[in-house]
Amino acid sequence: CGLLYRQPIFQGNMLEKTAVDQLQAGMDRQQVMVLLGTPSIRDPFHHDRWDYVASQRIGRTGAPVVKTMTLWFENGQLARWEGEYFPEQDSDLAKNAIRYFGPNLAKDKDKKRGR
Amino acid sequence: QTAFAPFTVSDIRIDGLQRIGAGTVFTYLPVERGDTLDAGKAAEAMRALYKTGFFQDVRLDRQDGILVITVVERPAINKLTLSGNKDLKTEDLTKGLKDIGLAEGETYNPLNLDRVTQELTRQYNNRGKYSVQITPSVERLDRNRVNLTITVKEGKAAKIRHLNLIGNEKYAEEDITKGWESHTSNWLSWYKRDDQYSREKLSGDIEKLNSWYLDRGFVDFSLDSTQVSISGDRKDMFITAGMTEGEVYNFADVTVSGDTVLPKSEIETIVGFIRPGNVFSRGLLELATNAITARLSNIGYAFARVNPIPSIDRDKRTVGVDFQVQPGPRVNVRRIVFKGNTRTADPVLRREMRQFEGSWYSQAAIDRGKVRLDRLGYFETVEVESEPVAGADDQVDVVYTVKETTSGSISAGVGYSQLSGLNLSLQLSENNFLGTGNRVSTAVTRSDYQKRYDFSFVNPYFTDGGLSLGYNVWWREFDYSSFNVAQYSTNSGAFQVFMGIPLSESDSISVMLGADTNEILAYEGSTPTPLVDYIKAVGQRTFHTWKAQVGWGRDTRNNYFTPVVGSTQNISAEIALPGSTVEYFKLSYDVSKYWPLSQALVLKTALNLGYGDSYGKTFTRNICYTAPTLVDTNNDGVADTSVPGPAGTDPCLTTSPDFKKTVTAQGLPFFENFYAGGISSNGRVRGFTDNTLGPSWSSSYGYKQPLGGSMLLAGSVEAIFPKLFDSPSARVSAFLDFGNVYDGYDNFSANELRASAGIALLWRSPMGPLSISYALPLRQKDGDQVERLQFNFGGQL
Amino acid sequence: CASIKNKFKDKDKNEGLPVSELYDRAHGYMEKGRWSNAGEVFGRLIAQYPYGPYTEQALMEQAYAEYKAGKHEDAISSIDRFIRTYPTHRNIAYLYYLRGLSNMARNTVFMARAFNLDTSTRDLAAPLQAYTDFNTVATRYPNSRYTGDARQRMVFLRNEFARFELNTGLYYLRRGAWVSAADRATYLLETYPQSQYQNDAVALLGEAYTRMGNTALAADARRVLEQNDPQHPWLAGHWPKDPSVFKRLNPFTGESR
Amino acid sequence: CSSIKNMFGGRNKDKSGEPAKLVDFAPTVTVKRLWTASVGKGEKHLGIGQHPVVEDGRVYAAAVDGGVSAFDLNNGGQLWHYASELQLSGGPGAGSGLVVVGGLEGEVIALDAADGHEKWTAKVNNEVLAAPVIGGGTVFVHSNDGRVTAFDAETGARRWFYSVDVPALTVRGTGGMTLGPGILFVGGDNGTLTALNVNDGNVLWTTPVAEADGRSELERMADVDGEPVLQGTTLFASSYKNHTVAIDGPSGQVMWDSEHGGARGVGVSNSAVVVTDKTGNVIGLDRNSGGSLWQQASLLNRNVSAPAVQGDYAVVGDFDGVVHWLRLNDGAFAARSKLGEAITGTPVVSDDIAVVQTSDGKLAAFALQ
Repeated sequence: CGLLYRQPIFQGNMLEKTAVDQLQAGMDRQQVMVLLGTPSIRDPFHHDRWDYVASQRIGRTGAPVVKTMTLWFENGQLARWEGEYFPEQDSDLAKNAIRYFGPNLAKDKDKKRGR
Repeated sequence: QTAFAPFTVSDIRIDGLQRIGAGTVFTYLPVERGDTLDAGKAAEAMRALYKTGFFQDVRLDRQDGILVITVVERPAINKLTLSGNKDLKTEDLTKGLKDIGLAEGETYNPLNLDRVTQELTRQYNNRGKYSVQITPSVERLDRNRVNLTITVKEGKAAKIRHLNLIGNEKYAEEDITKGWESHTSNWLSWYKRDDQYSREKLSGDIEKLNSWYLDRGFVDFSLDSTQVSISGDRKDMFITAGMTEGEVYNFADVTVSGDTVLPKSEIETIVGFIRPGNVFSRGLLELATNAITARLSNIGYAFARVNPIPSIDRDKRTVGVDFQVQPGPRVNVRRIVFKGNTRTADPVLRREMRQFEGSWYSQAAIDRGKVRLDRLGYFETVEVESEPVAGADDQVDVVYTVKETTSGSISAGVGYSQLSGLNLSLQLSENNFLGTGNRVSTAVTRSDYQKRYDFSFVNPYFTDGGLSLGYNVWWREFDYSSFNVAQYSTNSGAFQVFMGIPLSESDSISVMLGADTNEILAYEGSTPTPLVDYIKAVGQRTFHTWKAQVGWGRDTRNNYFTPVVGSTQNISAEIALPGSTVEYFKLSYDVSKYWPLSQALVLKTALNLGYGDSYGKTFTRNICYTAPTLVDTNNDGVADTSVPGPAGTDPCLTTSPDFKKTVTAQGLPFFENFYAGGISSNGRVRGFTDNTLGPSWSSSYGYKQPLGGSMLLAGSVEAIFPKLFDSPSARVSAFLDFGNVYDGYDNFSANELRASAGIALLWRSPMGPLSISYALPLRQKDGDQVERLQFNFGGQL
Repeated sequence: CASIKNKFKDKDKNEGLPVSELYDRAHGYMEKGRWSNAGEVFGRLIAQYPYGPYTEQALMEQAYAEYKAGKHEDAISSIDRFIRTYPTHRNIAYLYYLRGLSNMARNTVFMARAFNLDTSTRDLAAPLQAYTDFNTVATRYPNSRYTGDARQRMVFLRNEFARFELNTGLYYLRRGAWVSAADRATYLLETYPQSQYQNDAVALLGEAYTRMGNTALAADARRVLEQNDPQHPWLAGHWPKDPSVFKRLNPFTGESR
Repeated sequence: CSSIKNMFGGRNKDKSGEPAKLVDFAPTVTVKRLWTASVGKGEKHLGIGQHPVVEDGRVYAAAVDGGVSAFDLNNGGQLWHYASELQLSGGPGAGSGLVVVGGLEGEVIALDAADGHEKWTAKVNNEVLAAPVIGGGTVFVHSNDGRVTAFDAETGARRWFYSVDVPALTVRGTGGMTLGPGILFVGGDNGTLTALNVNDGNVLWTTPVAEADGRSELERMADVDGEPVLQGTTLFASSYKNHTVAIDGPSGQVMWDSEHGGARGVGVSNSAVVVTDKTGNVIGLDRNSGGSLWQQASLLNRNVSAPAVQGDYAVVGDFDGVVHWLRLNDGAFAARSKLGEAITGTPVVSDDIAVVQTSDGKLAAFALQ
């Protein structure tokens, strides 16, 4: 029933168009990592395949929306990549963060947080 | 130690060993048979053996080819006694000494003793006790053992006699030092100890002085000298601080630079509250930088840093600020780890999380997780840290460290009294039963006048999404209830099922369905006549009710036991469904809000309303009755036996000869009335005995019995002082309670409201929450039963 | 009230006795199962006779007595002191083994067995420490007579850690956080290979991929599972089963599902 | 149970800090109290050790709450009174027709010695506790942050300043100063004695009175708070770290040093140097060699002030407001007189009259028969 509150669930990486556009075949794993960050799924049985999966489930009804961007490597070099990813949505995510999760707690001076 | 020529070691012999085994020495010795031993290696061997800490003296000799090591073992400590220490507890000290290596059975190393004396002096000096004398003494025993005694003469703590700020033209010294921790002796110092000098307190105060001026525009404020001096006899402290205030500066234009990730205009709106022209303030700058870092850390930039670069214009006395944003990498959370939950199961904590593993870092979600754990009431403290993952600069593990505490109450009692004979009672309520997060409470009480069996169970996470389901069932037999409520006894039982549906992070709906039966035994002489008439009007003693209840609740408090901010609200409607013996409904609304006025004061305002009425038919009945007459059967002149009169005429009409009166039953049934007064009823007015406020009925011999009422209005304003006790499990507050119950809203009159004021202590004891209050009635009418000191164990807060 | 305390336990009844008598008294307590008294008397023996044949034996038995008396922290500190003083003692392996036992029993919930609570879902700090202790016994003293039992306990502990990972993964699967579930399964396969829950982890991985719509990886996971455990219920489609409604409404069933 | 014990236990005063009872003795000299006067409310427990100054037959005294007054040395008649709400804690110092006093908020006020009218005022940026020194047309003020500032005596314009570095923890009070021929000798809170050229404040020499070493801040305290005493070309100064030195004025060479001493200063006679240490012992040293002659130990823990020399007696005051006279040759008690509140300032002796100021602003002058 649509009444029950379902907390928003965000999963996986958020890729940026500018970064994905800079992908070129032949890059090694380290260069891809610097560009896109650590992939969320590294299947233990496929060492030459990285899946940048991202999923979002917001609101009270509906299944999560999943978008996967898969990269294949051949002997250590990026061979091909395909898939889709969520478009840039940083600003409205930032706006809604407080609505989803409530206000940030005051940072207490002595404890460094986030580091 | 002779500097001998290098030689090959054919064998090694060790003399002087007592406690330490030869094997032990060999493991630490860097020399083996067959090595060539030169001066360098010999020195290295000496150092290694000294490093073990076992030996007082080590000597290497050579007897043609054999390396002879003579050692003198250090004595072992037989007994270690500490005396004269008041400020530092003996347990903490012994533990501290153990870490340094001074414990019974350890080897005694004079260096450690000297280190300990110095460490203790430093700790006492830090507490302002400058005239402390610590004298360690070593007593030699046989078998190479020693007894250690450390005598401490603490002396009095140095008192701050004089605190003088020089150069503060624009602000008076009293205003500046109001929030300081170090003060000159004042009437509160015996308790607050704020006139005791300590270096940390003073450095904290100096920091406050800096931000006092920097928050008011004094960009050039400089603290020239802070002078701490002590009197010759080390009893008095004198603190002077010289400063130059400089001029007040205003803000010039505010710009944002660097990679702001979000559109620059958004960031500029965040810092919009700093408008050119208002007075410069470092506090505002911090607020702005925190706001930006918080916004960025909510979308994955956990290591975002913002540095405000000021550009000061001396002659126009303005400060332009450029916020330079360095977002750092977008970070993912790899794993969420819980520490310290030795009793609570992992899913109970994990289901409160709003941040998920393998997803981008959101500071708001992580903070929400901490608040939700605080609100469970299972933990005294919850700390959250994010630790970078080795080898991946864009991944962190989020670690929640919790400190578990009692999350329920247990009380058992066996007693005997003439009034109630043998009485046995067991009450257990546990919000985190066996660490599974389920709320279980059961109560068994048996005595002559009362039997009670309750059991209730709630699983707050029946579904993983947070839908809670629970049931409770009870059977009670009351004979002349002892809650100083009206004199009647009841046998009642109920079975209820309830479900809670979350609507949002803080709102939820609760639905309850239940059936209960309530048999009431009223006694003509002692039970108040309105009650007897009510039962007579209804015509039967047992009341069967099918009950349904719907409620809406909102709870935004930041902590379960000691909230400082947020509020709780509940509206609920309870209906006795058609087909019940009496069809009635009860509406209730309660709200309590916490206003954090300052670090040391939180105001709590609470209001509690209740109203009930019946919606079914009104019962009327005529009563025909002839009183029994007293007859002298054994004609000894005394009328000793009563002969019941004839049965009432049926159907009894107002015109029947033995008609007495017509009785009606309407409105809320009396056993569902609201009560007010005391500490544990739903209309809390402390200072009056429980449940005694509102309408009452006195029997012929004048014993007043409260009836409760179908309308309740109660509220309180409470000033809470979180800082008075430094432990999170105790809380002191001063309160003003008011309230009363009325029979229906037309009898409501404001000046019937009772009021009281007093102080209350809430203590989370290992056995359960205990609240004690001492209150003086402010508005009371004669006949009110006053009870100044009251306490309530295990109840709701 | 310190003085009252002294009246009952007269402090110095263990002072000044010959070492053998003290040792026999402590040993007497051990036979009678009065562990904390035994531990105390051993303590006094060590303090009064800091060296000699009795002392080494007393230190070891003190640790054992404290372990049996449930004072796990004291036992561990006695063991550490022994290891520091006699690092090459012949039955040092026993000490490390005892240290593992104390760590394993350290903070089990009071009625854990009575309600078969799943200790793997509580704070794993102490069991992890126990694992390292048993590992020391198994690697450094391979032919000591405790190595066999130490290895078995290591396997048991590893399965506990693996079950914790699996349960947490299942929890995330139910919540619809499929990436979290897949990560937990991968972590289990990489950190605890050949654990009892190896196949369950592969099944969890496959289920997460299926729900994620990643058919390629799901098919590969299914193929791997078919080779390793053809009868696994996931292959037939009825795994993972949600906890029964009865279990969720009855507080006394414990939760080791 | 231990906490209950603490609550009651705290009451028993630990005996170590108990001030010694006064021992009775046969007085060997009779003391005549010439006059007493009041200067105001005095310093109470601000721990300044404020004392008057005597300049050609007049006693000038200031009190933290009571302004500045001038009295005739012999009959104590009040010559003039300068009222002020300021908390005048430093001095006064007198010389070349001026009386200069310093305040707790860094004020410096110069008054005309004749009739006490205000000539000029100036400001330093910390408390002035030590008495200003006037000489050679310049007024020298040593403020609590260790800075010595020189003002022109006529106009109060600032000429130069020199900063003595001050350790984190010091004994209450600022280093006293004395004028030599063209040289200003300044005691420092860091245990040193510095000689400054009067005209431009350049440092001629700096000699440590006591080494400021030790493990804790407390052990490193070595303040030289009392005014150094110049006799001929030798300078005598003493430090809190139980150390007294005689220094050759022009060169700064240490002639002798002794293991006894105290922060509040020295009393020098033609043959002896008298000091009080921090526990209250009064010690007499030989003036030429520094060897200790005698020690008067029955004033223990009575917070004894620094001694002054009156004839062949040493005068000290204590926490109970009692003035003691000790014989210079053997340190025995010679006379005693109860005055009133605690005496923390060093008595001032001129033409064989000793003037003592108590911490509640009472002045008294004594002469010996």
